[in-house]
Amino acid sequence: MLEVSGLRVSYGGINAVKGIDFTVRAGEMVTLIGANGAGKTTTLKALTGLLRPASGSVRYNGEDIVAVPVYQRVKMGIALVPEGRGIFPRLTVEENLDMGAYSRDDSVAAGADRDRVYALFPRLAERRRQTGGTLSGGEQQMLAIGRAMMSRPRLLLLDEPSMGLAPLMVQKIFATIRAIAAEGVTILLVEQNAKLALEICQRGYVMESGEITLHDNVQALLANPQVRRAYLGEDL
Amino acid sequence: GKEEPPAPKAAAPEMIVKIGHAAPLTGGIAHLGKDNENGARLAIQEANARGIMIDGKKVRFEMLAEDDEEKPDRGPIIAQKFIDAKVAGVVGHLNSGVSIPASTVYAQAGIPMVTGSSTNPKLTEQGLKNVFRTVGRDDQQGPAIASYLASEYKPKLVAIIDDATAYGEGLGNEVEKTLTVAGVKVLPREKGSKDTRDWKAVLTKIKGKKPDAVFYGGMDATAGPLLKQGRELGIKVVFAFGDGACTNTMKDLAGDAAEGFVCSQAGIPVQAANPKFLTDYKARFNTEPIQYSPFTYDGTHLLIAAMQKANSAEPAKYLPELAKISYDGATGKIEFDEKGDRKNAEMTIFMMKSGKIEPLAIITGGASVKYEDFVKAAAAAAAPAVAAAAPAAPATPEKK
Amino acid sequence: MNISDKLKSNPAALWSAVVLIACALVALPFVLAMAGTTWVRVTNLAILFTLLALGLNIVVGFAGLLDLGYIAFYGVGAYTYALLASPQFNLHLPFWIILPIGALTACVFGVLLGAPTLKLRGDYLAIVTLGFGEIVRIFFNNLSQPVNITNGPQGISRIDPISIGNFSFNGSEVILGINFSGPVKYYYLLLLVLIAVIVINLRLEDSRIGRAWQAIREDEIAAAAMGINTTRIKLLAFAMGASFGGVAGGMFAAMQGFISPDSFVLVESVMVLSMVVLGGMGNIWGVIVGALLLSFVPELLRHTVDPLQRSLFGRLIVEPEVVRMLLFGLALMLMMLFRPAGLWPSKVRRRELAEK
Amino acid sequence: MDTFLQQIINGLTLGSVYAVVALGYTMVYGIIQLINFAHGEVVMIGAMVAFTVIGWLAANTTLPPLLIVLIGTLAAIPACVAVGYALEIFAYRRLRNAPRLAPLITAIGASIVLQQLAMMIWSRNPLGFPQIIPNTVYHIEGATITLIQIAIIATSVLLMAGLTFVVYRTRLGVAMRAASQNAQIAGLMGVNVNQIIAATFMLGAALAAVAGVMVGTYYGIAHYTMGSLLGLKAFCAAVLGGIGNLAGAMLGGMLLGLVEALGAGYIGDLTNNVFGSNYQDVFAFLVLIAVLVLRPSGLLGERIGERA
Amino acid sequence: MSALLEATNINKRFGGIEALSAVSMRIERAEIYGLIGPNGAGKTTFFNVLTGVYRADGGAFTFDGTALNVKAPHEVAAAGIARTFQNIRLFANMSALENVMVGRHVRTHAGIFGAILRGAGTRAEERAIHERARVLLDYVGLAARGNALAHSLPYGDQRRLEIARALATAPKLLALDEPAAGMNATETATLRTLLERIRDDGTTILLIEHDMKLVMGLCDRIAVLDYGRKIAEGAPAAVRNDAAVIEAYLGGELA
Ligand SMILES: Nc1ncnc2c1ncn2[C@@H]1O[C@H](COP(=O)(O)OP(=O)(O)OP(=O)(O)O)[C@@H](O)[C@H]1O
Ligand SMILES: Nc1ncnc2c1ncn2[C@@H]1O[C@H](COP(=O)(O)OP(=O)(O)OP(=O)(O)O)[C@@H](O)[C@H]1O
Ligand SMILES: [Mg+2]
Ligand SMILES: [Mg+2]
Repeated sequence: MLEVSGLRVSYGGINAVKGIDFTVRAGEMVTLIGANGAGKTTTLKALTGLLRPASGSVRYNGEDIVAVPVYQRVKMGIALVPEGRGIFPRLTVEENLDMGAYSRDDSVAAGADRDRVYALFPRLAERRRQTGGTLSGGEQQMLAIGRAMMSRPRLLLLDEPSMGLAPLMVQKIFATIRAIAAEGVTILLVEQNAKLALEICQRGYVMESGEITLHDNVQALLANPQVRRAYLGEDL
Repeated sequence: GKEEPPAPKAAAPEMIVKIGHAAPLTGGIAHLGKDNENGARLAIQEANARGIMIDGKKVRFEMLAEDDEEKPDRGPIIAQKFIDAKVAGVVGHLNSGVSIPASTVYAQAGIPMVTGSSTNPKLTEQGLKNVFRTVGRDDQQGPAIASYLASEYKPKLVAIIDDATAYGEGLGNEVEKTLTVAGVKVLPREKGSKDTRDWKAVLTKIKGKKPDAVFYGGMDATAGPLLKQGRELGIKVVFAFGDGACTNTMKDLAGDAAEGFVCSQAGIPVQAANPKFLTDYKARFNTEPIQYSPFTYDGTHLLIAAMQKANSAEPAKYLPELAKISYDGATGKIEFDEKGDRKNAEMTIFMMKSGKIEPLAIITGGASVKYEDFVKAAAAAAAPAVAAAAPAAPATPEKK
Repeated sequence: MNISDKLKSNPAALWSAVVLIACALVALPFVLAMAGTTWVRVTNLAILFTLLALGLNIVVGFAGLLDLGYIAFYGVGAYTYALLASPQFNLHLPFWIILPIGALTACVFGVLLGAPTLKLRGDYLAIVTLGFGEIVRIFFNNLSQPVNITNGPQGISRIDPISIGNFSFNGSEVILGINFSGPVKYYYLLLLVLIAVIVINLRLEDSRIGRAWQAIREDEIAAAAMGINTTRIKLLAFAMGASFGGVAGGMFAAMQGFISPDSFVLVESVMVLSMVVLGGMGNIWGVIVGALLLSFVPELLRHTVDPLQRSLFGRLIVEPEVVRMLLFGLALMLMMLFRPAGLWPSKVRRRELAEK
Repeated sequence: MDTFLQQIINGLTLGSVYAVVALGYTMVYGIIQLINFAHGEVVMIGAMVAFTVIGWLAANTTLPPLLIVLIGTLAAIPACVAVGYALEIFAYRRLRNAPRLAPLITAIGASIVLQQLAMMIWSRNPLGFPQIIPNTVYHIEGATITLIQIAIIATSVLLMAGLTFVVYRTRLGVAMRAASQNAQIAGLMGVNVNQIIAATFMLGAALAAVAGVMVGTYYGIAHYTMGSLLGLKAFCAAVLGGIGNLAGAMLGGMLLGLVEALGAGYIGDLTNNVFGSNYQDVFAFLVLIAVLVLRPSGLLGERIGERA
Repeated sequence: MSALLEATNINKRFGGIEALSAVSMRIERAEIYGLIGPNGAGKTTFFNVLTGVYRADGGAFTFDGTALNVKAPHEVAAAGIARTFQNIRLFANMSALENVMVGRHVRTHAGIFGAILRGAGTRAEERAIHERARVLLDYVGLAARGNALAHSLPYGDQRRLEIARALATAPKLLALDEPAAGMNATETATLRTLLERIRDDGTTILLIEHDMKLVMGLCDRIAVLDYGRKIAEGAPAAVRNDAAVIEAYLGGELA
């Protein structure tokens, strides 16, 4: 579904992503883990078009989308839950969700999807008239995920969805991600909580200072001593 | 502009004499600035066409036109620019606020300046020997229109409004003084600004006080809306204006409401003095003169005439001639008093009649002559001999 | 690494550069006078505006407070000078007494403006400062009634020139066989003041206070959490900026000999702000470049548009003032479009932009 | 009492004019936090185009006056929309991510250019706006109100209602608001941000055109510098109401209009003529400052829940 | 010796939302005190009230033996409480070093005249600020990044920089709002070492965190908020097994 090759992204002079290759097959759950500043966010931004790659190709369903503007990629089925959530602070919770469905033309079905989001996150239903900016951190994260779901994505990119969430909520959100995947949505998950990520995904890539250094199925990665030391915090 | 390559020499030795003109050419009153400039330009063109000889040389006059942007701090800079370019004299500036700081710079260089539109008395009260004006001072014009109002309309209560500029306020003050002396009550002053378009609030307040006449010191661009709105509010009394709003544009701006207002202009009306100016101006610039162009036109001719008299274009040499000149211009006879102000500046009172301002009366030295009589007298004298029509009367109703 | 960094690492080069620049600055008025004394006057006015721009830079560039009424302080300084050294009240105090009084008065006005506006952010602050500027101007314009203080729109004339003992800055004078015209003398005086102001600015920027300004500009809540008294530090910025404006205003009144409210209108505030932004907000050298540029470009256009048209087309196609204004407007746009952080941005802005 | 009523009518009319111009500011500001300082100039262009069209029609046809004014307005709208679009493309688009004050300078530059172009096209002179609408005066309780005044007040209320509908009830509106808060994320939602911003500029410019016609017909004058002061006052009105907020622009405009009218009408009497109508703007600004000091984001401005 | 911070019956409402109701707690000197609870429980609000960003609707704080009459946030910093922010609030366009130098503001004195005249005292103080900032950068492990702009640092580094900046104010109480958010397990472990070191150097820490492994391993005592109320308080072991806490916050997973 997604084939990335030779992707290179830089900020001014700094190369943040230095020519990486990876693929995500339809229906798969893939995680991308790596230390702070490894370039994970940068990679996701390049996939959604928020950053223009210096070189390399991004093929989505066989089509090179590097030149496709951000807003059209949504219509193609790519959605991102951005790092830092990116809530519209002065839109209400409900309007935020509706923005998620902006690229869709079916308002009735969108309404149903909104109810689904509320069912998933009752806290959001309680706060539906409150503006996004006044939500607590965790509430915002729920909103961001809910909003991304509203576009009925086929490829969902998540950038650290567990950040700032209470343990109970983390479990809930990971369960939700799994449920979303079960509906056939392809998932690329960037996560600092490597243990959790590796537990729910099928394959994983490890990124280090702009390069992909490891790639395997999750069982192998979980067993890899290097991964355990660097990302799972285990003293071996 | 910089020195230009000299034109190909004619048979007689040629001399180039530069005359500067400065006025705002951009901004809110750019149209008046351009009008002033056109006046000066026309005069220079005429002089060149006439082929004037000075000191045995054929003179080609050249005009340097500058935009002073109405900004006081541009005044000295432009003055210096003219001085650097070795101008023989300057016509300008338009605004008193710019003329005053510029005048001291001209004075230091000994270059004469003649303004055709700075009416603030202060300009000539500085004691500078090089400053002249062809236009009346606020304290001449104000009394004229005020005494006309007082004698013709016999108001008991007059409202005065001004645009809070040096010109508008100055004129308003003079009108107020004269009216008060004449025993007319004056309402507390109301003010707008030179950009005010909405006068309704002020007019409503005035309406509540039921004055018998309204005077406004300001330019036509603000006076037009003021008049229009006054009539809309149902104020039926006479509106009077100074020269700033004594234009035909008032008809365009105020529509039917313009009918019947009175206003004053310094000098005698161009159609009386010099209809040729009107036609030439129109022919040359394809537009009607707006306001002060006859005064800058005269100012320019004055400089040239003084040079001819002195047979020199050296400022130091012709300045004394300028000071004691007597000249029949488009705006009547021009002589300067010791301050550089125009002596016995005639004032003409106009009224808007079916879309045109028509002269009603000429006022000199406090006496008012009906326009028809004045024209008759002038025709009889076969020249606009104003001095005859109204012998210099020292008892002017000026400030107490 | 840019030139200034290189110079810093080489003291000998630095000093020779300083000496070179100093000589150039001393010789400048005479060079300019060859092209016309008007250029000296233009330069003097440009220096005045540079002073203003540097003052405003403290408020806008350092502390990040948008001020659209800055010219009011210039006005306060100018009127203070005019009232204390003119026939208006028949006071003729010497300038070294008046300038500090002017600076102090402006400073008080700065605090007066600052105090109620501290809670406001961004454009709300801009509007309040704009209003303040207008209020001050309206008072200048109307305080001729009921008691005549400012002489209203008529302005105050015959203001004393600056003089030290018998040495007046007005009029020409021959010293050591060289003819110093009035504008040239003022040039040197202005240059001295400018240098002092630059030094003060440089020191302020690189100080505890300067860092605090920068911090509140970046994030006021975080700055407060770090123990910065944001109220005080903002007021300090307003006060400092205003004082510079006051000094510049005093000098203006003395040089000009006549002031009226027309010199302190909103457009002038906007102009000074443009100088700051166009040059490079927050960077002292950038601000100076901006001020000089916006002072000189219109004058250069004034001197070139007319002859250029004549030499190109043989006559005037479009009136020179129209072309001048058009070009000026376009220049503002283009300079900003191609150097959005200003012509010579501060380090911070440069870095900010590199990332985009 | 008729004087007071009259002052209210005066204030409301003036306020309506401010409000329509302020709506244009608020729209644009709302979406890209940019003071479109050239907006006043767009109003001026609107007035000028209408001046030309109305003048020509009045002289050369026998259409009924109201129709002529309508056609004039309809002609001014596309002209202003084009100018608004051009401003966005040439003056602002490149500066979307630039330091905040950069577009302020391009806006000033653009104003100068627009003014000069208008001066070249329509001359330096103040132009008498063709006064073809019979200025019927109605009397209520001793106060007067003209047909044009009624039309101005009604139009501005309608425009605000229409805009409110667009912004809060349509897809375009939500997209506008979303883009205003976080353009990047709005893009991620499928919003073509450039298009939305351009649309906002054009909408604002269309309002400016209407405002231009209003001002022209009401005051009977058009001049190439007429936009600056009007724009400034309207911007103050927008801020007073809470910039970015449509009802705020309306309220701010009305309030400013009323304050100016009542200020001019009553300061003199209240202060025993120590201060007069010359302090009307001081009074207006003091009210503005007082409001902002008490409510730092304007009367109806959204308090951005600044969370720490 | 009395407790370092004592909060009594703190109340805060936002419109209809009771963000804090009658929250009381005592934080002893040189301990690490954890504040946990579900999202939206009011933890950050407690910080905001404590540091003067918001005004409490009721209740009182006693800090270091005296009543904390918070008038403005900067006074809180001066009193000895420094904080970090949940959504990182660095001075984004200043370098890392400058960020920390700003932290020294509250403990230094040079004023406007000092800055202009630049006397010996001012220069010495400036040097000291510089010196201390370098030491602190080194302390949090950012010695090499001193010249980098704050916003270009990776997330984890930004968090550490915030801590260094807070430490520069020489606080008695360091209040950290989710410092480990966005860090992976290994980085969190490093952070833990840093926090322990800070505590051992005598600074009390109030810690909001959702990383249970960190909280349980690090804190001496923990309070749990839910819907603005304190539902539990005590040693990690006790809190972790509290039924109400499990129900509201921890869920099935135990770290
Ligand atoms: N706006 C920027 N300007 C300059 N450099 C940047 C910018 N944003 C990120 N970087 C740099 O690019 C590199 C990759 O950053 P990125 O945010 O992609 O990392 P990440 O893997 O998502 O890290 P984290 O886990 O902290 O989110 C880092 O070294 C970072 O410092
Ligand atoms: N400024 C505000 N206006 C309105 N409501 C607010 C405001 N600040 C916080 N709230 C509300 O108060 C409640 C507590 O918020 P707070 O940020 O303190 O939660 P928290 O415990 O820090 O949560 P998290 O762990 O998700 O950060 C939330 O429901 C939030 O929506
Ligand atoms: Mg990241
Ligand atoms: Mg929180």
